[in-house]
Parts: sequence; structure tokens; C-alpha cells
Amino acid sequence: MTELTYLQAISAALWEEMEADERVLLLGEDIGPFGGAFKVTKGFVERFGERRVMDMPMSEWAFVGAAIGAAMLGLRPVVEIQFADFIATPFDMIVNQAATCYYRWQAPVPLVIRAPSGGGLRAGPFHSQNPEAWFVHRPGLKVVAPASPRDAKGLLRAAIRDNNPVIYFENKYLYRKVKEDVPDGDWTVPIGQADVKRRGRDVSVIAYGSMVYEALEAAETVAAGGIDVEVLDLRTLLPLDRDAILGTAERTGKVIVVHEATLTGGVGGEVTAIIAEHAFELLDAPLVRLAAPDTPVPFSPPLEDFFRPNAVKIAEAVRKLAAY
Amino acid sequence: MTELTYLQAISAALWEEMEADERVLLLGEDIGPFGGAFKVTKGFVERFGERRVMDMPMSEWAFVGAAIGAAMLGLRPVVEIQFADFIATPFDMIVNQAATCYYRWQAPVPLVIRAPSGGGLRAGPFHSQNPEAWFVHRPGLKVVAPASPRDAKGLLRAAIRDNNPVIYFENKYLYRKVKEDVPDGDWTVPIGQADVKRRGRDVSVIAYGSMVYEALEAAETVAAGGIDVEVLDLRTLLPLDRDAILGTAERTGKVIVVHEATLTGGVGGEVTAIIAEHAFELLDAPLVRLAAPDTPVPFSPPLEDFFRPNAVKIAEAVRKLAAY
Amino acid sequence: MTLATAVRSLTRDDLHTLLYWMRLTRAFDDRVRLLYNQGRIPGAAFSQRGHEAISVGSSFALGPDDVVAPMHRDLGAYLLRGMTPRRIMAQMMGRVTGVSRGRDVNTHGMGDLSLNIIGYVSPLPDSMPLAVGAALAFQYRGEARVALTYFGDGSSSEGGCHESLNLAAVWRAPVVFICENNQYAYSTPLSRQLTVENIADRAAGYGFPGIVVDGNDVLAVYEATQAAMARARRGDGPTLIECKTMRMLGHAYHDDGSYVPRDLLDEWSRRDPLLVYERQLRDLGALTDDELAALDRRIAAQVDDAVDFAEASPWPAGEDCLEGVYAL
Amino acid sequence: MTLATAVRSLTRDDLHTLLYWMRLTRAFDDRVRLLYNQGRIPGAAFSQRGHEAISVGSSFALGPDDVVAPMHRDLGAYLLRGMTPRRIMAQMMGRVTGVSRGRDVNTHGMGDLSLNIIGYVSPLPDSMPLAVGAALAFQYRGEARVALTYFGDGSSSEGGCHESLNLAAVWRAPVVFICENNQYAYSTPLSRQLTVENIADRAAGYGFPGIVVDGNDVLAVYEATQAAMARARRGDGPTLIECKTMRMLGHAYHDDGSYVPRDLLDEWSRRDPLLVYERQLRDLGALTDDELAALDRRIAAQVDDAVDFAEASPWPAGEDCLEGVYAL
Ligand SMILES: Cc1ncc(C[n+]2csc(CCOP(=O)(O)OP(=O)(O)O)c2C)c(N)n1
Ligand SMILES: Cc1ncc(C[n+]2csc(CCOP(=O)(O)OP(=O)(O)O)c2C)c(N)n1
Ligand SMILES: [Mg+2]
Ligand SMILES: [Mg+2]
Repeated sequence: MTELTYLQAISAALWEEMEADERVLLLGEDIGPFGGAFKVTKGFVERFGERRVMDMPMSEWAFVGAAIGAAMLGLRPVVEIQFADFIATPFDMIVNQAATCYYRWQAPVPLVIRAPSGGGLRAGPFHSQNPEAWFVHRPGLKVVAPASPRDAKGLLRAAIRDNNPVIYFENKYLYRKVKEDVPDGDWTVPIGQADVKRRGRDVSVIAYGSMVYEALEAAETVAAGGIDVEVLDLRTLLPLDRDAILGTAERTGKVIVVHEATLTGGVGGEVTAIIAEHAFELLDAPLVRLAAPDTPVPFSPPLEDFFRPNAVKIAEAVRKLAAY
Repeated sequence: MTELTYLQAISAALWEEMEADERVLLLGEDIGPFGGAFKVTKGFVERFGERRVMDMPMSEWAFVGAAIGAAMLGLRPVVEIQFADFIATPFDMIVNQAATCYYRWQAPVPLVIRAPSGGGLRAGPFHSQNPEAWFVHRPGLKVVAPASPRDAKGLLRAAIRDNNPVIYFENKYLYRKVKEDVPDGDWTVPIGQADVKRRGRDVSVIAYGSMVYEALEAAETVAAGGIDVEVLDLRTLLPLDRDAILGTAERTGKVIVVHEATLTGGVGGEVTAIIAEHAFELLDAPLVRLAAPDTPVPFSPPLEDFFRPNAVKIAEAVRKLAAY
Repeated sequence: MTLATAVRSLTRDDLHTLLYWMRLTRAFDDRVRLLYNQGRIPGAAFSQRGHEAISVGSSFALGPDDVVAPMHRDLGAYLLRGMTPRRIMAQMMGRVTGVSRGRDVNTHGMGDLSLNIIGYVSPLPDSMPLAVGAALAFQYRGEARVALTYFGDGSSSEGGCHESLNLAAVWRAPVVFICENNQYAYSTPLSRQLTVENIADRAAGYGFPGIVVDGNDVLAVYEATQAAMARARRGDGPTLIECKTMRMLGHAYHDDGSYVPRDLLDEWSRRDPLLVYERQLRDLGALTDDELAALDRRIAAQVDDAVDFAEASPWPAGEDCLEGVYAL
Repeated sequence: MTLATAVRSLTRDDLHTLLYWMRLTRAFDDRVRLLYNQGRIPGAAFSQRGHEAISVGSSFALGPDDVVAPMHRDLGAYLLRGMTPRRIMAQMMGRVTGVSRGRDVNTHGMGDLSLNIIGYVSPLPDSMPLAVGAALAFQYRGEARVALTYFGDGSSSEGGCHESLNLAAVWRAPVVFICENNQYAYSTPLSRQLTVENIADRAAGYGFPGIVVDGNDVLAVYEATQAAMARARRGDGPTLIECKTMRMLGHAYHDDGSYVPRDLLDEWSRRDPLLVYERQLRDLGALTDDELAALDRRIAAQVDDAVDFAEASPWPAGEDCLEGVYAL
């Protein structure tokens, strides 16, 4: 076991996979000598050289495309998009090219795209986005969004070893805020499995990314009032873990789905729909979604605090639902 | 009244708005002398000249951006993306630039992006897509998807007169397949209002685009068996007409949401979630979604027929739900 | 390449091989048009006429381990690289025996890594960076392989074209870009797309050679590509070769192309790549009437066989569409 | 522009106006850095040092009805076009009195159509086509107005840069593009971004002039822009002006920029645009010590006032974030 922050866990996964597999290489803006905008790849170019840690000119569409071509020819590229907000620039290359090659002509595209996402850092409309839902609506991609250092490491390893394009949303807010013991050695967290982070009987909170911590905090708060909350961390958003989602709905009969992304068209709708379709009879109350309001991510601290879901808002929603 | 096909209705709206408002101009690939890939703008350049009907070089990102700039400076551009599938190319310009300028610095962007979408035409993975859900997840945009010639005309007029960027999904399958009397004169269909296309008591089918016709056909089929189906045509996907959605759910207590887009992460999840949150107590059965399976749009006729939802599949789902 | 040089560097067999692929491409394409018009090909199909010298001449310069990413007017490249007429015709008809097993339409998605062919998607020019990435993989492993890809005059206006050329330059990647300037992007003439005479001149903005060749002269295309491949293999980086030609039919077979001025087509029909090459070979004394007739008979038989094969092939079963979205 | 020409075409007042905006830009930026380091500015803020001659010299060439779309190192352009130090400082601090009313961060979203300023988004170079579109609107209405915009060396590699330049060329649009080549894109030096000496040379690929100027010489920037504006206004189309400079501090204030070689900075610090211009004015006998001191006092007072105003301004109320997503 080694205690790692969320950021260190990501670095460690990259480092170890590069040590273990010569085919793994990194492409991204400022990831070389600078170590990346968030320092995830600090020290990498010194160890692995410029051949394997490649600073990119600003041309996300082409370097994602080049990574796809390299992946087809046997490499296993990991691309860093400096901020998830800029993933709209190579969007076509991801949704039209990467997602469909295997289906159309059986060319596996073992590619990971790391996209630092999320707000709470006073970074405004273009350095705070949570665009995961776009990719969840694209068959052929896989989408993961780990919350804990352990999952961050295990899922990144699994993503690198996967033979499909995986969009890996890492939550910037968590980079240095969370820390835990992470097992050493060669293990992975399988893509497609959610994780019950807290068992409870009264209300389920389904969340992912930074909202998992807010949910856990809310659970502690309401526990004092006798409400026993189960927290399910989705971890993977495509494919969703249907069994785990229906399982928690069955156990508590009352479900709140929480995400940092804006409400309308978000992943919460999909999760809610799955429950409403397949666990309807087990429900004791309306389904509830808690998400950011439908606006761009505002910058100013009071605005962003209002915008962003948090433990207080979750606790309030839990109390209301428990009382239903 | 004039009988118009869906395609003629779109052309008529463009034509009349251009006649009425000198600020309206068209930008797109092959829309000039050629009249557009689907001939929507046939005859336009002859009437309005190259100044107002502009053939574009292949550079969707920049011409959408130019349309935004022109809109800020007082024009009202209507952009044609040749196939909705290629809307991933200017994606950044739409979601980051067009959608946010008003929120951030109060610059209205009166822009319409016409995106011919939908399958059923043996056109394969890149000429058949239904990418509306991506835009529904972007505050600042409006999204419409008319099904009838009347709505096609009225919504396009409303979109052109709207001071916000509107993504107008026109369904290629319907272009020449549907025809109806459309009122003459200056009227619009307000953005944000769904329309009950058929009243019924037993089961609600909520649909949009080409699926409205499949739903209506299914309704006729099952009517023979004594099942009375209500068909709600959403027409606008952002903002969704919450009252109409909850209203039909209340009336029948049994709801099927249908779309041509793939299931996971589609608009159906959002609609279902709204009902599960706000009309839970009025429901008599689980919510049901019927959509394309999670794959790229396949080309070969048997594959596409299997892939695409249709009246037969809807009727089957209605029967099952009615019997619940 | 003067005819004389060609004869020095190519055997008589080579010259006939080029002729074969060009005439096969033409015959196959003519048949596709016929079948399309007869309603025997669902969807759509792109015209190839006028492009035979480019696709064949350039891909003839590939070594066995080189990778090619052909586009929608490069039927000749697919054929030459070993994709059989049978598989391609079945692809056109959406049968299980087609390259994409009925999943993708016409020349889209006709990739096969065992043949070192990368398939294309419809958004353009999305194959360009893939070729650059393939070249990166070669560099990475120290392999002396080269990647070759194509783009149109229309596609040259897309941002991705610029990004790909620049990335290739920065990496000094072993990649060759062939610009097929057929003077139209769908219905849009060059005059509405760009303001310069030669797209190849833009290579100067990336510091690598940009060359203009007659795209209707297969030997010229071959020679230029051959030189560019050698340069790339030596580690000297990319080349952009602009092949000037004319799209002789509509964009695809649903388009009659009537917006193209008649006299422009007339002028270019006199430069038909098959005619030009036949004349060259005859001038060299390298082709007899009998040889040509025999070749055409062989080709016709192959095309017939491809059609028979395709039409006898089963349609995919509907539920097949669910399978294989993800690699294991 | 030689000093002599400058003096002929510019009044002494003009020369002092330029000096004022440059020194205000510097002083404002220095204060932002200080406030940022003191934790009084949330989020981030981009460094402006080294860019003052470009933003001021170019935007000084604008007529009152011309439109400018400045980017993240063009503080001088915002100021010169009439955005007050108060509004900008309040913007930096996220107050309701800021340009975006607390919605966008630092120089992002600082648009105001009443000042003919188009705000920018973070993805780059997303203002370029907007400027082309503004120019299109001018052409459309037959107005003799010009649009001016900026992009960095890093942004030159983005596909959108190519598309925007090409579109402007095809339309012969009245637009001027200023490339601020400060030799770095965040931490990435030119050598990893492109393979040519001058980005301006790429203009040849679009058939319009590409000009290289000393970006640290405000008069040179002004003169080149002025000529390009006149050309655009005459209907002769776009110009690309590449201003060579150096980003003298980190990318933004959280970045110490330590990856930039010390001696490169030393060399360029001797060419500091404020120093260069002060020297020019003194050589011309157009600036006295007293004048300079008075100017700096006035500027310091303005900056103080802006800070006081911003800090006395209210924060937005949380629920304000819900309002105004859509225009009526
Ligand atoms: C991004 C994108 N926009 C639009 C299209 C639609 N489209 C298909 S082919 C074509 C013209 C292509 O012209 P060019 O690159 O010159 O190739 P050509 O067809 O002439 O060989 C267009 C506009 C597309 N495929 N991709
Ligand atoms: C599409 C996109 N990718 C990445 C970024 C992140 N980013 C912000 S500024 C910057 C460097 C910009 O370099 P340059 O264009 O030279 O401008 P400079 O900052 O040097 O003035 C980068 C990579 C971005 N803003 N947009
Ligand atoms: Mg062409
Ligand atoms: Mg720079």
C-alpha cells in the first residue's frame, strides 16, 4: 500500500504502464518538460524521453487523429486534452473516427483520452466543464470518471489495456484534495463496474467524480438525524453498471442521482431512466436528480458556489426524499 | 393554405424570411447554384444572389464562426450543415462560442444551424446520425426537431426570428414523404411547445422527428385492438415542454418515449427522468424507452431495418405496456 | 517521368501491371454506376472516372509494408493493395462478404490492417492525421515504413488538413500526402474554395516539398510518389504532391454533375488517363491490340465474377448489427 | 515606420496617447499580478508584459466604427477601445460591475458591442472566424468598416486558423489578422510547434500579404496595421501581420515561466516595448521627464481607483447565475 493523492494515483498508473509496456506513449500539450498543466506528467520526459512523452502543437483534432492512427498500427497512446473543455475541438475525431473503426472494419483503437474536468476552482466557463454526457451518447466509446485515488489508478490501468477508445475524465477538484492508501502491484479496476462506497438502507445517492465525496459527506450529516444513506459511485459511465444501479434502487427504494454537469441531457437522465424502466415497482418515491443548473459554469465565487452541487444541497434533498 | 412537403415547407420558410428581412442570409456547402445536397435552396441564388446565398468552402468550424460574428454585427445567418453527421466538426464553435456569448457578455447570437439528420435511407454511419442530444445538454442553445410540414415551416420561422442560436434538426427521411396543408401568411410555431398530435387515454407515446409518424401509425394499428394511444410530438427538444410532457403522463399514466437516436444518453432519458421526478405518483406502469440500439448506424438494409425504431416495434411496446 | 525514364526504371511487366489496375478500376467503376442505376446497389457510390492514374500511380509506389489510407476516389488503391473485386463489390451491395460486412456504405470503412489499408470515415479529411499517426508508429519503432494518404481540393480548406500537414512537418514523419485536385468539391468550383493556383504551394508554409504533377499521367504520378516515398524512408519527412485532374462525372452517381461546364469536361476527356497511358505504351511499342483485348477480357470476367459473387452473397441478418461494437 | 515618418503622420498628442495606453497597460497588468499574488484576484490572470506595443499599436489604427476582437494578451486593446480600468478590474475580481458581471474569468468574455469589442472564449483561436464574420457583415451592408483580431504562435497550429485565413481570402473580407508570435505557447517553444521561420509566410498560401514586424516597436506595429486597415477598407482584402515578440513572464500568473531560457529573456528585456518607445520619444525630443512623471502619476491614480472601485463593488448574488442564459 502507498498513500497517494488522486493526482499521484493517475501519475503512478501512467508511469507503471509505461514501464511495463513499451507501446504506451503520451501525447499532449505541455506534458513534456513542463510536466503538464496540472503536473500529472512531471518527471516523465526525464525518464521516458521525448519519444514517449510528446509535447504537441495546439492541434487537438490532428493529434487525437494521429493517436488513432498510431493505435491502429500497434501503439497504445494516452492523449491529454489540457482541459476537458477543449475536447469539443477534436470532437469529430473522437465520435466519428475513434468510436466507429472497430464496428466498421474491425480495427481496434486502443486509445485513452485523459480529460481533466470539473469545477469548484474559480476557473470559469471554459476550464470547469463536465462534458461526459456527450460521449456516453456515443456507442464505441467507453467513458470512465473515477472519484477515489484507488479507482483513478485502477481505471486508468484498465483503460490503457483496453482495446477500445476510453475517455478518462479526471476531476481537477480532487487532484490534491483526496488521498488514500492504494495497493501496490499489478491490478486494475474493471471498466463497467460501479462501487457501493457506503452501504445504507433509506436513500441511495448515485454519483460519480467529485460528487461522490459530497454525497459521502451528506450521508454523514444526515446519519446524525437517523437517515441511512447508500452511496453508489458509478465510476464507469459507459457502459453503465445496470445491475449495481438497479441493486441500490431495490435496496432503498428511494434514489437521488447527483452530478456536477448541468441537469438537462446529463448522465443523470440516463441513470434515472434505467431505474424508472427496470425498477419501477421497487420505488417508494419519485426519482430525484440533483445537478448544476442549466447555465454555463459561472466564474465568480458566489455564482459558482450557487451553481455547483455540494454536500449541503445533497443532504437537503436526502432529508426531503427520506421524509416522502 | 398550400399543400407542402416537409422539404417545401423548409424552403418556403427560408424564402419568405429572406423576402421579409434583408438581414437573413444563407451559408452552406453547395447551397448556391446546386441548390443544396437535398435541393432545399433550389432557386434561391437566382432570386437572392450570391451575396445572400453563399456557397462555402469546406470549413464548417470557420463558417459557423463567421456566422456568429455576422450575427453579432446585426445579420441573421442561417447555416446549412450538409449532413447533421458533420456537425461534430464545428462542434466547438457551437457549444463553446455560440451557446455562451449572451450569458457572458450579453451579445445575442441570432443564428440558425440547419442540420439534416436521420436514417432509413441506406446512407450508413455518417449520413444518418441523430446527434440532437449533444446540443440538448448545452445551455444557451435551443434545439428543435419538427416532424410535420406545418411545424417545419413555423419552427424555422421562429428559429430565424429568435435571438439565440437554434439548432434546427430536419429529418431527411421526411423530406418528400410527408405532405400537408400549411397555412399561408406570417405565423410561427413557438419554440418550446410540444403538440399533442393524437389524443388518447390508454398509453402516451412521446416522440419527435420521423418517429412521430411511426407512432401515429402504431396508434392506428393498436386502435383496432382497442388501445387508445396519445401521441405527443415534442417538436422542441431544448427547452423541453415540461407541462406537455407531464400532462400526457398524467392523462394516460403509461408512457413510452421513442426516438431514432441511439438509446443510451439520448433525449429519451431526459424526458423519462422528468416524468419519473415530477409525475411519479400518476404513473400506472414503468416508463418505457424505445430507441435505436447502441451501435453506429449500419448501412445494409436488413441491418438498418433492425436498427431503426418503427411503427411495428412501437405497436408491440404499446400493447405490452397497455397490458401491464 | 519521361517515357524513356519510365522504361528504364519499370519493366514491361510493371507497365502492364499499371495498365491492368487502371483499366480494372475503370471497368469496376463503370459497372458500379450501371448497377447503381439499375437499383442493384443501395445507398450511393462515388464516381472514379478521371482519378485512375492518381490512385493507381501513387499506390504502385508503396512497398509491401507501407500503409495506405485511401479515400473515396481511390478505388484503384484498394484494388492494387489486394482488396479483391469480390469483397469490394459485396461491400457496395451491403452483403456480409463485403469489407465492412454491410456496416458501412460504398468505399467508406474499407479498411483491412492485414493489407495495410486504413479505412476512411465520411467527415473529411479525417484520414490525414491517421496516416501521420501511422507514420509516427513507424518512427517510434524505427521501422523503414511509409504512410500514404489522399485528400481533395475541397478538403484542403478544412482545418484538419492544416493541422495534419503541420504535425507531419514538426515530426518529420514518413508520410506522403496526395492532393487530388479535381477542381470541384461536390458542386463547388475551386474559385469558391481558395485563392491560390496550387494547393501544393502551401507546403512551403510547413517547410517540406510541395510538388505539382499531371494527375492524368500515371507515370508522372508514380514517379513523384516514388521519390516522395524514398525521401520519407530516408527520414527526410513528408511531401505534398498535388495531382491536377478533373472529376469526369458527378460527385456520386445520384449527381449528374451538370454544373460542370461542358467544354471543361471535353477538354479533359481528351486527357483521359486511360487514353493517355494507352497512347504512351503504344508509342513505346509496349502494347499490342491483342494484349489490350486480352487484358480487357480478363478484367471483364473479374468484374462479372465480382458481381456474381456479391449478388450470391447473403445479406447480413438484422440482429448482426448489435455485435462487435467493442473490441475484446 | 521610421521615427521621422511617425512624426509626420502622428501628432505629438498621438505619440503621447500611445505612450499613455502602453504605460497604462503595463501598470494595470503589474497591479493585477500583485493582486493575484496577494490572493485578491480569484481564478487566474494572463501576463501582458512584452505585448503592450502590439495591442496598443494595432488597435490605435482602428477607426471608431471598426470592430476589434482582442485576445488574452491584448489588455491594451480593451483599454484603448474604451473599456475602463474600473470595469476591467472589477471583471478580474468577479464583481457585478465587471464586464461579464462575474460570469467569465479574467480577460475572457470581455466583449461590449457598444464599444465594438468582441469578447473571446478560451478555446483558441475561436475569435478569428468571428472577426471574419464581422467583416462579412460590413461587406454585406456596404459599410467601410474593418475587423481586427489577434492570434498567437501556438494558435497558428490550430485548424481553425487555416480555415479563418482561407475564408477571409475567398471573401476578400475587410479583416486584419495580427499574429502575436511570442515564441511560446504556454511552455511549448516554437521549435515544437512549427518548422518555418515566419508564420506570416503562410499568407502566401491564401494569396494575401503576410508581413513581419517588430512587435516591440509600437510605431512599427501601428504603421503596419494602419496600412492593412487601409487596404481592407479599400476592398483589397485581408492582411496577416506577424509581430515578433517575447512573452516576458509566465503564461499566466500561476506559471513562473522558468522553462524559458534566462538569456532569451535578458536579450528581450533590453527590447522592452516601453523602454524602446520612451527612447524613441526622447530621441525625437517629444518627451520630457516631467511629462513622463505626470503621466505615470495619472496612470497610478487610475489603477488605484480601479482597484478601489472593484473592491468596493458587490459580489454577484448566487442566484444571479440563473438569469440571462437566453436573449429575449
Ligand atoms: C467535414 C465534411 N464536410 C462536408 C462533407 C460532405 N462532402 C462529402 S465529399 C465533399 C466534397 C469533397 O471535395 P474534395 O475534397 O475536393 O474531394 P472530391 O470529392 O472532389 O474528390 C463534401 C462537401 C464531408 N464529407 N465532410
Ligand atoms: C483549443 C485550445 N487548446 C488548448 C488551449 C489551452 N491554452 C490556452 S493558452 C495556450 C497557449 C496559447 O499559445 P499562443 O497561441 O502562442 O498564445 P500566447 O498565450 O503565447 O499569447 C494553450 C495551449 C486552448 N485555450 N484552446
Ligand atoms: Mg475535389
Ligand atoms: Mg505564444
